[in-house]
Order: sequence, then C-alpha cells, then structure tokens
Amino acid sequence: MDSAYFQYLNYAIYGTAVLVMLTGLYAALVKKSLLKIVIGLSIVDSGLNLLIVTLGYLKGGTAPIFSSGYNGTQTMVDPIPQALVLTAIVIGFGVTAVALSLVIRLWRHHHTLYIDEIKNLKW
Amino acid sequence: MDMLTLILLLFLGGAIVTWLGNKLSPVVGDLLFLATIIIPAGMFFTGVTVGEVTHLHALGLTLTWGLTPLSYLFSMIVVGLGILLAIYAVPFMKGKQKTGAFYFNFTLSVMSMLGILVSKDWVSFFIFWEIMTWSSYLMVVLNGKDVQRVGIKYFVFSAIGAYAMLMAMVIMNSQLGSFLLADTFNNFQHLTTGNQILIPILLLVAFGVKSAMMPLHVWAPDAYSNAPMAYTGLFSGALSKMGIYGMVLVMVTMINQLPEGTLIRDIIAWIGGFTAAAATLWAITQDDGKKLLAWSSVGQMGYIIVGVAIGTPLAMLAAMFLVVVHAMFKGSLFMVVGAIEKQTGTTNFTEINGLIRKMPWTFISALISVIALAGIPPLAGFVSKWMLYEALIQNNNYILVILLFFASTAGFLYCYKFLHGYFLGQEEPEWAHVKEAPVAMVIPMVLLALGNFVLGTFPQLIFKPIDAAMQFAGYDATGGRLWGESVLFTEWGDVVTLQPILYAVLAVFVFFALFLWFKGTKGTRYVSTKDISTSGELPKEWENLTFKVNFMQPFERAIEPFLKRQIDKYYTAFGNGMEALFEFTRRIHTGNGQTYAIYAILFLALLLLFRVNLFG
Amino acid sequence: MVGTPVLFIAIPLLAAFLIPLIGMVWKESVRIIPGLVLAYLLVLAINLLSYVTVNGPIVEVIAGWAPPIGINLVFNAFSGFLVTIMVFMGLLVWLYSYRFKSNVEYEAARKYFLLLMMLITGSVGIVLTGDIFNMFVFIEITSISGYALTAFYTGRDSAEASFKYLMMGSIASVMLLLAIMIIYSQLGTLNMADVASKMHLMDPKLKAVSFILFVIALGIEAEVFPLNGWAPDAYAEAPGPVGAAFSGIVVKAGVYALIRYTYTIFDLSGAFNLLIIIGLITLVVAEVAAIRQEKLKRMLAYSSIGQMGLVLVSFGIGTKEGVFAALFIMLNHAIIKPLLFFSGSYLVYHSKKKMISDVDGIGKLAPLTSILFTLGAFAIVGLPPFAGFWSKLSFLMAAADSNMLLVIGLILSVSVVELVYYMRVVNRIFFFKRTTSLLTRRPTFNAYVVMIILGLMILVIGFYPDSVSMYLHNAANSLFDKSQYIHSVLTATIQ
Amino acid sequence: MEYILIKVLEAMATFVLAFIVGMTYGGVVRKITGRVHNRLGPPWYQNFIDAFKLFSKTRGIHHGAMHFLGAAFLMVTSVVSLMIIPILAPGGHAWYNSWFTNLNFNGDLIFLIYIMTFGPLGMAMGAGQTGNPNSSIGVTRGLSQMVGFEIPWVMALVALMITYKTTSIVDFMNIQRETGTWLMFANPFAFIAAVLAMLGMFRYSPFDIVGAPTELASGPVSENGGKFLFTMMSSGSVFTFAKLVLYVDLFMGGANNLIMLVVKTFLLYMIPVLYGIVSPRYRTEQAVRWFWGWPTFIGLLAILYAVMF
Repeated sequence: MDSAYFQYLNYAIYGTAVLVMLTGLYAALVKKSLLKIVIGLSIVDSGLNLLIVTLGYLKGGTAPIFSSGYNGTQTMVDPIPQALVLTAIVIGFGVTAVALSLVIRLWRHHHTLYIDEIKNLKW
Repeated sequence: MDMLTLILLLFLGGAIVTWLGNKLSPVVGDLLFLATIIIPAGMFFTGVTVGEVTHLHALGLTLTWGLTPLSYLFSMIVVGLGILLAIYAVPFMKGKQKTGAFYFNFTLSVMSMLGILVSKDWVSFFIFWEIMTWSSYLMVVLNGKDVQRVGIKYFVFSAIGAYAMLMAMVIMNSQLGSFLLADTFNNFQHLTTGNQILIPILLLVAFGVKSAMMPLHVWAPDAYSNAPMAYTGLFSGALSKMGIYGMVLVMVTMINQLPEGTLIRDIIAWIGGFTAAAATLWAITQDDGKKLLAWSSVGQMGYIIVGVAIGTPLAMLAAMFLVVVHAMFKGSLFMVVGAIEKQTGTTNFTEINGLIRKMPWTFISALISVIALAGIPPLAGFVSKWMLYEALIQNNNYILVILLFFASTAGFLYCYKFLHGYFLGQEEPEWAHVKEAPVAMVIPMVLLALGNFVLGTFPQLIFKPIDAAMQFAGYDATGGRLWGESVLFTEWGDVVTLQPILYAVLAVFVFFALFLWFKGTKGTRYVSTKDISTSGELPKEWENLTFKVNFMQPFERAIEPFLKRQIDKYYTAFGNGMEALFEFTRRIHTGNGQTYAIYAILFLALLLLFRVNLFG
Repeated sequence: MVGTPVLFIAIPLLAAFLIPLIGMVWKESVRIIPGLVLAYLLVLAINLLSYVTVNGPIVEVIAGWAPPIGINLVFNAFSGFLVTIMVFMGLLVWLYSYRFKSNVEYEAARKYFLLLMMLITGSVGIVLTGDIFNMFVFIEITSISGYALTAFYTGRDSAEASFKYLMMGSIASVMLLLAIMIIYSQLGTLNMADVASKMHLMDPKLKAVSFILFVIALGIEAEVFPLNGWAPDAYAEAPGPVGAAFSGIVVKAGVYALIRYTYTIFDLSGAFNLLIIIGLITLVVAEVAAIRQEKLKRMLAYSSIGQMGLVLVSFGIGTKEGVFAALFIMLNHAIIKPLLFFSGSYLVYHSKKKMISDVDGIGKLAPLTSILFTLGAFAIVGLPPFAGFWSKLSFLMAAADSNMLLVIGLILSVSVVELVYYMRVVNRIFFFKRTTSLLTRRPTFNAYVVMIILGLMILVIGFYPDSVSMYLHNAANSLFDKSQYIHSVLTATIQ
Repeated sequence: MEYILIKVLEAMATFVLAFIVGMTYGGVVRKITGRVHNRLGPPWYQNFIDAFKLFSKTRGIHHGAMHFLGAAFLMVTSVVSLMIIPILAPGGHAWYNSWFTNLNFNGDLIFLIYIMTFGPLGMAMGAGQTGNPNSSIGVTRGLSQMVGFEIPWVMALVALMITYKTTSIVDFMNIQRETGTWLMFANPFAFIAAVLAMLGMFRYSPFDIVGAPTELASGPVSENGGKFLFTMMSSGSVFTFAKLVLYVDLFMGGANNLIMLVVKTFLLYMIPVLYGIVSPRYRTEQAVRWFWGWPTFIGLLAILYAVMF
C-alpha cells in the first residue's frame, strides 16, 4: 500500500486518539456523576496511550524484540513509547482504583454521587 | 564582646529570664525585672561613649552599631524614662494578670529602642524597629480590651510604615550598594530623580506612622489608652520619639539635598500643625483620662513635627527641647492616670470626683505637669513653645503660627478638664476609701514633674546636649546665639529672661498665698464640698452636684462641624470594603472539583492563546 | 562517599513494602522502621551534601545504561539541598506521628507509614531523577500516595478533598505525559541533560506548547493559582502531619520540577515572566482567601499556597540572588509551616469544625503550644529577629536589584494582609476570653520534641542566618550552572 | 540689696496705682451702666467700699488648699503681667518715668499671652475645688470663650510682629515714638481685630455669660467671700488696668505721663463697656463662633496687610 494512504491512515488514527481524549475530557468536565467522571478520566488516559503508541509506530516495523524471527533487516518500531504506555496504563489503572474506592467512600458519606452536592469543603 | 552588644544582649536575656522567673514567683520576677532594666541602663550611662563603633556580620551584610550625639540625646530619654517607669511599673503591675508578659515586652521595647538609636545601618535599624513594633503591639493588646480592632489597627499601620521603610532601604541598597545610614545619606545625590523623591516620602511615611502624624495617627489614641499605663508613659514619651528621630535624620540629610525640599518641609509642617490642632480638639471631647492624654500626645507630636519640619536652628532647638520635655510631663501624666486607675479602678472623669485631698502628691505632680503641658511660664513647656513661635514667625509661617496658638489655647480646655475631672469637684462617700498611691509610684511621677520645673528656668541644662546633637545633624553651634544662662534669644535679639520671672512669680505667689492663709485664719473654717450654696439651697449629702457630663459642651457645640469628620471612619469604610472584596475573591474556590478541572483547562487555553506574547 | 543517591529511592521503597511483612511478625516495627530508614537517609543526605559541596555533583547511572539512554540520578548542591530538607521533614513528620492519634492501633499505622514512605520516595525521586519520564513516574507515585493519605480519615470530608486532588492529579498526569511525548517526538530522547543540550533543535511552537503543558501539570503539584483548588481541602482534611508533609515535602518537589524545567531544560525567554505572573496571582489570591477563612487549617493551607507563590516570584526574578532568596524562603517555609500545622492541629484538637474561634483564650490552657504557634506566626510573616525576616529581606534585595519596584510594593502590601490574619489568630489565642467549653489536648512527647526542634531552628536561623546561607549559595550556583549540569550528566560513567 | 528694695518699692507703687485706677474704673463703669439703664447707679467709689467690706470680714469658709491657691494664682497673673507691661513710654522726661519699668525687658508678647492664661487656669482650679457646679460651668464657659477671642487677638499681635520684626513691647513703643504714628493707624486692621478680641477679654455683655452677673451667685467667683472675693476683685481690677495699658502701649504709642495714660486707657475702656451695655448676651458657642467669624477675618486682613506693606 502506498505511503500517502498510510499517511492518511496515520492522521486518521491521531484524529481518533484525540477524539477519544476529548470525549473523556467532556465526560470528566461536564458529567455530574462521580462514576461518569472517573470513567471519563480513564477514557482520557486510554486516548492518550493510543496517541503515544501511534506516535512510535513506523511503517512496516516489527515488534522491537530480538526474537528468532528477526533477521536484522526489518525496521523496528520505537520501543520507548510502548514502554511508556505500559507504565502509563499501570498508573492509570492504579489511579482509577483509588478513584473508585474514593467514590465508594463518598457514597457512604454523602449518599449521593451528584458532584454538585459534595461541596462541604469550599472557599 | 563590646559594651553596646553586651547591653543589648543583657536586655534580651534579661527579658527572657524575667519572664521565666515570674513564673516561679512574682517577687523574683519583680526583682529580676528591676535588675534587667537598671543594670544595663547603668552600664549604658557609665560604659558607653559617643563615637565607638562595633560591627556584626549576618548573611553577607554588615551590621554597624554605634552612638552618635543625636542618638545619645534620644537614648537619654529612653533609658531615663525606662528606669523611672520600671520602678513605677512594679507596684503598678502587682496583682495584675500577665505580669510576666508585661515585663518581657517592656524590657524588649527598651532594648529595641536603644537598638534603633545605636544602629548605624538600615538593616539593624529595621530589625530593632520591628522588634519595637511587635513588643509594643503585645503591650497594646495585653489587657484584652477590643483587641481585634485596636491591636490590628495599630499593627497594620505600623506594618505599612515598616514596609515603606523596608522598600526604601532595599531600593537604596540596590542603587547605592550600601545599607549604612551615612552612605545612603551622603550618596543621596547619586540616586535617580524619581528615587530621590520616592525614598524620602517612603521614609517619612514610615516615621510619620510612629510619630502619629496625620493622617497616619488613627492608631495612636486607642493604642495609647489601651496599653497598661505603666507602659504608655514609655509608649508616648519615648517610643513615638523614634519616629521623630528618624524624621530628623531624613530632614537634615535627604530633604536638604532636594530641590523640592522646602516644599516638602512646608507640607510636613502644615501636616504637623493640623495634627496639633485637630488632636487637641479631639482631646477636649474625651471623657476618659487615658484617651484625653493619648490625643494630647498626638497633638504634642504635631508641635514637634512642625519644629523638625521647619528646621531653622531655633525651630529644631524647640523641637528637640519639646521632645525631652514632652517625655517628662507626659510620662508623669500617664503615671498619674495609672496611679488613679490603680487606686480607684476607673479612669473615667464622670465616675471619679475630688481626689485632691486623698491623693495630694498625685495631684501636685499632675498640676505641675499639666501647667508644663499647657506651656505656661515658668515651666518647661513654655520654653519650647516660645522658641517654636519665634522660629515660625521668623520663618514667615504666619498662618501656621496662628494654628499652633489656637491649638495650645484650646489645650487649656483639656488641661483643665483633666485636673477637674479627677481631682476637683464634690467629694463623694463612695471614694472615701481611696488612699494615696504607693510611694514607689509617687516618687517617679513627682521627680518627672519637678524636672519640668527645673528645665523651665534653667533650660541650658539640656540645651548643651541638644546643641551637640544639632551640630551632629549639621547645624552650626547654636550655643550662645539662642540661649544663655536661663535667657532665650531670637535672631531678632528678643529675649525672655526666665530667672527674674521665676523669682517674681514665686514671690507674688508666696506673698498672696500667705496673705490669704494668715488673714483671719481663725475665722476661716473648712467646710465640705457638700456645704455649698447652689443658688441658695443646700444640696443633700447623697446628691452629687459635680458638673462632669458634657463638660465642654458649649465648646463642642462651637466646633461641631469639625467633629463630624473623622479620618478613622474613612479607614474603617476602606477596610470593610477590602474585606468584602476579599470575600468575593475567595469564592473563586467553589467547592466543586469539576470547576477546578475546568479552571485548569481554561488556564491551559489561556496560556496557549498568549503563547506568542509570552514566548515570542 | 558513604553511599549513592539511589539509596534515597531504593531504601524507602523497600521499607514501604517491607513494613506490612515485618508488621505481621512484630507489630511495633511498622512504627519503628520508617524512623530508622529516614534517620539513615538524613545522615546519608548530609554526608553526600558535604561531599558534593567539595567535589562537585554526583551522577549515578542506573541499570548499566549510560546516559542519555539509561536513567540517571543527579545529586548536586541544588537537588541535594532539597533532598536534605525533604528527608529531614520526613523524619520530623515520622517523629510527630509516631503515636499520632489513630495510628495507635496497628492497622491504621501500617497503612499510614507505608503511604508516608511512598510519599517520601516519590518526592525525593522527583528531585533526584535526571530523566523526564522517570520524573513522571515519581510524580504519579507521590500523587497516588497523596490521594490515599488525604483520604486517611474516614468519617470526615477527607474523601471529598481526596477526590478533588485526584481529579486535578489525573489531569496533570495527562498533560505531563502529553508534554513528554511532544519532547520525545521532537528530540527522541528523555534524558534531561540531553534534552537541554538539544533544546535549540526543537520547533519553537511545539517547545512553547510543551513548556505550557509542563507548567500546567507541575503547577497542579506546586499549587499555582488557578490549579490549586484541591490544595486547601487536602491540607485541611488530611491528618495534621500529612498536611505538614504536603507543605514541607510534596510542594517542594513540585516547585523543584517546575524550576528544573524552567531553568535547565527549556531555554525560553518569557518563562521567567510567566513564573513571576503566576506567582503573583497565586500569592495575592491565596493571601486574600486566607484572611477570610473561618477554619484554622484552611487558613494555614492558603498561607502556604501564598508562600509558594512568593517562591515562584523569587525564582522568576532569574538572578542568583533571586534563586538564593527563593531557596531561603523554601527552607523557612519547610521549617515554619510544619510547626504551624503541628501546633495548630493541637490547638483545635478537640473541636469538631476546627474553627479559628475555637482557639479563643487557649493560651492559658496550653501555653507552650500557643507560644510555639505564635513563634511560627511571627516568623512566617517575617518579623525580626525570626527566620522569616532574612528570607524576606533577601528576596526584597534581589527584587530591588532588578528594579521590580511594583512587585516589591505589591508583595509588601500583601504581607500586610498576611500579618493581619496571623495576628488575629494570635490575639484570639492569648487575649480573648475562653468561650468554648472544649478541653485542650496536651501534645504527646514526640510532638513536643518536634515542635521545639522546629522552634529552635527558627530562632537559630533568625539570630544566625549564616548557619544556612552557604548551602543556599551553593544550591543557587549549581542551579545556574546549566552547562556544568549537562556536562556532568552526559559524561557520567557507570561506577 | 538696696537695688532690690528700690525694685520692690517700684513694683508696689505700680501695684497700688493699678489697684486704685482699676477700682475707680470699675466704679465709674457701674455708674455709667446705671445711668444708661436709667437708674441712679452707685457712686464712683462704690468698689472701694465693697473691697473694704470684703477685706474687713473676719469670718469665712474655704473648701481646701486649692481654694487658697486659686486666688493666689490669679494674683500672680495680674501682678506679673503688670510687671511685664511698660506702664509709661520709655524716654519720657518726668521724674517718675524711671519708675514703673519693672520687668519690662525680661519678657515679650508671647510670654505675656501665656502668663495671662496662667491666672484663669489657677482660678479655675480654685473654683473647681469648691465643688459648686455653677463655678465649673462658668469656668468651662470662660475657657471656651478664651479660645474664641484668642484667635483674632493673636492674629493682631502676629501682624504687628511681622511688620516690625520684633516681639518686645518696649520696642513697639520705641518704634511708635520714632515714626510718630500710632500702630492703630499704621495697621488699622490689627487694631480692629485686637479691639474686637478685647470685647471678649473684658467679659462685658454680650460675652458676660462667664460671670453671668445677673444670676444669683454663679460663675467662677461663687463660693468665694471675704478675703477670697477681695483678692479676686483687686486682681480683677489690676488685671483690667494691665490689659488696658498693654493696648495703649501697643496701639496708641504708650503714654508719657500718668494723665495721658489714664485718659487713653479710659477712652479705650469705654469701647467694651458702652458696646456691652447696649447689647444682649450671647450663648457660649455663639460667642465663640462670633469670634471666629468677622474678627478672625479682619485679623487675616491685618496679616495680609502686614505682609504686603
């Protein structure tokens, strides 16, 4: 397949990633339910991860592993973004876990998940 | 370890030790307190000589300490008044709350004032200035009466002044590369023109706050009257003089080098005049002795400011003389109020009557001090006032002289109100139990009062140190030109010869007093103040006819339009406005987490928007 | 050299994981191990700092990959100074919370100290690491343990505060990652020194964008104004020592990161002005909000935000004196603010709402605590002869040397506000009648020790500022010596 | 020693002179007032009779030490100001001209202004100790009024000082003798302001609310009888004379001999008296405001005049 097509594909993937991020951001900033906010935040994370991976991708590159199938001629995709993404995913997972536990606590304390009612601390 | 450092350290350590010792037992605290004040003071009188300089190093800066003739004059006031008030304070504070804190702050105040006077560079000047501020602040709020209003007002104004000074000194340092007072004054010409205007104004604000100059005076009446009376003597007698000290420094060094100097001098002089007049009028309306004296202190500071601002030799002489004398009579008067408070438990004119026969010594010192305050010959107040008027007339400040005359004449009203309020009027049975104050409280006030008497006739006793101070400040020796053996001259050659006048006054006074006493002394009998003829009918024993409430009402009616306007109100309105603004501002932090997230996004958008302006 | 910088990260991390394990066999250990660890780290930090001052920065290469490929830790006078402060604060926080109220039972203590160790690990890592992405990881570690510590108390509104913190934190992490990726996609490297040396190759537009993203992301940690909505809640709702740890450790790390990016990595001209602007806004808004607070801890929180703003302004001056002043303010703030938090949290110990009005007349009942609080208040508003004065003076001198008269005026007028609200509290403590019937709680012995140590430090620095000025000067110089930093990192070899 | 004696004798002579003249003036004024009121009025020597009666009283009451001192203070003021003010113009040729130069060269106008306020204050003390409310009321009124008329009075004096660059009374008289023009013509505004102030100074109606003589036993002198009242009376008349002489010295070139002195002072004295007889009484605040009105304005004019010419 020709490179121009590939280029468009790349842009399409970037666009999708950014779109996903924006969707998550919308959820995080506008939705009033704590759960939806948490979901939105994790969507932003995954969108970002997608973006990073696509940034590191090279046309026709193989996985950056010196496996038996590797004959030294093919180009590898850049390994570092993938490493970063792995870390980021793990971190995002942890954050989401903490957030959900906090949501549970908040429910116990306020008996609501409507964020505008959870405003005991202000000013 | 040289003398000055040792003295200051002794004060500091003594303060802490006294505070701890007072926790053990009050007696130990008292003894330690007296020792803490008197020993370093004695060392100061004996051991310190004018001119010796010591250096300390901190943070790459050099702190330079040393005594100049000018500061020696002021430090005499500080130390002398400090000793007397310390002696007075011990019986005054007996059985009161927070004695330890009182002693601690008292000592720290004396230490910091001495430090201000010995510091030859702005950094140590500022350090001691701030220590003075907060120690006096803790004194002001010590008794816990409307702390938030009075205390915060005092501290805010002091802070404004102090920060003005800080700004001025860092600017000077950055421009001239030195914190030394001498360098900043001598190299003043090398500053840019803007700074040449800015810095003196900042410094004048700083010193004007402490010397209660209109419109920065509003803290003074409340602060003076709120502090314990044993401290207020020092507060108004010595601490406010620190402002004058700084003002003298600025006037004789910076303002003289400015082309606009004369204008600034006139402005300051007028401000001082207004301070004197307005404060006097407010003093007349007070019904509380403390407040009355506080306002009167503000007024007297006004006189001093006028003298300093005019700055002719005679005016400066008058101002310096008034500085010393004011410390004496105002110290004694505050002691009087303290004694009355101690003995009767109140200081309100409308509550106390006829203490004259119960507290004779207090009355005598009050009388002498008040006559000195009113500036009536042959007491010390007159000398300074005379010199001030002559100086003003010679300097063609005619309207200003009228203003000051008005102020001092109106001063008689509150002078009389003060004496009448406490000592005169009908003697009520409810005050029958009142005794004279303890002797340790009486002696200092009487001493100070007598000092007025002596200086009123032999002013040359302190003219000599004042002359030395003025020569240090760059005046040529005023020596014989302005004063001789108890004779005052003006440049016109007009004289007031104080000695024969004193003798004449004494002779006439004694003669007629004896005449009145001995003529028909058998036939003259004492009757109580209840046995009077008020328009014919005799008052009963239980009715109190003393005229105290609305004492100066006719005069207050005459000056009503003035009394309507108070600067204090405007400041309060401003403060409330600011608080409302702050209240509005803090609502930015709505408790909603989402809003904060939106803020973050908006901030990002904003920065991206102005990216070009920021980073090009 | 008695140790290597990696120990600062390895040991507390190890301890954090060991605590629950050893705790199973010996319960008391969960309380003791952190102390031992931190004490050892403090000794190590001081040794390394003195070593560094003599023979230059230590660059340690992790896992045998020399920079710019591998991750490296840089321990120079600047980062070393901050690490020392952090570890010392951590030690004090540990000492204070050794028998902190709910830690007395084992379960809570285990969690608490585990999280505390994580927090310290993360913060120290932020300061030490020489790798951008590694810094991101450490920031996340710090944040997550921060969320958990904020929500440590059940029953209070702490969960709410923690959730706000979490929201901001995750936004920050997104932006940080984005910025890192921009830099990586442009320069193909993640090593700070390498990035700094190659920065001129970067497309200026993307450079600015990535810097802005960094500013936002780190600003959330460093409590810059429009991003600091979480901070007061977190300070107020977290346990007293945690609040102290935030203001003494975490914020320092955030500010360090911001400064590292501004000074070393990016070479943007307008960055300093940006720092000054956001610093001033932060300062003004925080102090203005603080004066209207009814709750003591919120007031302290806002005040500490304001101090951070002052630090940013001081860094923004961009001269050596400015950096010196900024570090001095950070040091003083790290000493004074914990003292205020510790003593303050004891002053309002028994009151439910922690109102300022609950301290009325407490000076009689808890004299020592009150006096320590007053000392802290006097020091932080910069009254001589206490510590705060010297930092304020050096800041003003630095500002005046670069002719920022308006900044000076603004900051001084803001300090009047600061003065007012601290004095109001002091007045309430000493000169008011006791209105509430609340009992006062006598601080534990450890708490007394901690507070008195801090008070003594305030006095020592106040009366003898030269005791710290040398380290500050070295730190300032090393921050300025960008080329030396790059050189020392890029020529680092595997020991 | 003998010099001192001479001095004392001179002083006594001055005092006796002032006493007699002042008393006579008082009597004459009462007579005139009576005639204007269409009464017969007391004889001109009535004041001497009253004084003698009061003096010869042997029984009386007092309310304490300050009661004595108040009267003494009052005397101090009147006598000392009498001593400061030159009675006769210097450089005259009559034999008595060497007399009456008591303390002329030891004080100046400003000193005089202040010593003049000494007595009222002391007397106020005495009045205060009597415990009689009316006394205190009178005192406060008096002091307020003093603040009122002090302004134009001082303005007038300052105007003179500006013009002639001196504050010494003797110098003023010399200047008038040399130039030959009286200061009341040299600076008329100053004279007018001073006279308007004088109205208040002498406390005749409309400014007589202080003593309030028509009420029964009111004002500062109430509770005083016998020797106290005698002292106050004599001090009052001496003080009146002193003030008149001061005006004459300042504005009418002084007097070379006693006859001229009496004539001038009497003429001057008639101004407040006659104005007072025909005018009703002001309340205190009205009086004060009155003084701060036109008189002050004229005083300003005087100063302007002095500055310009």
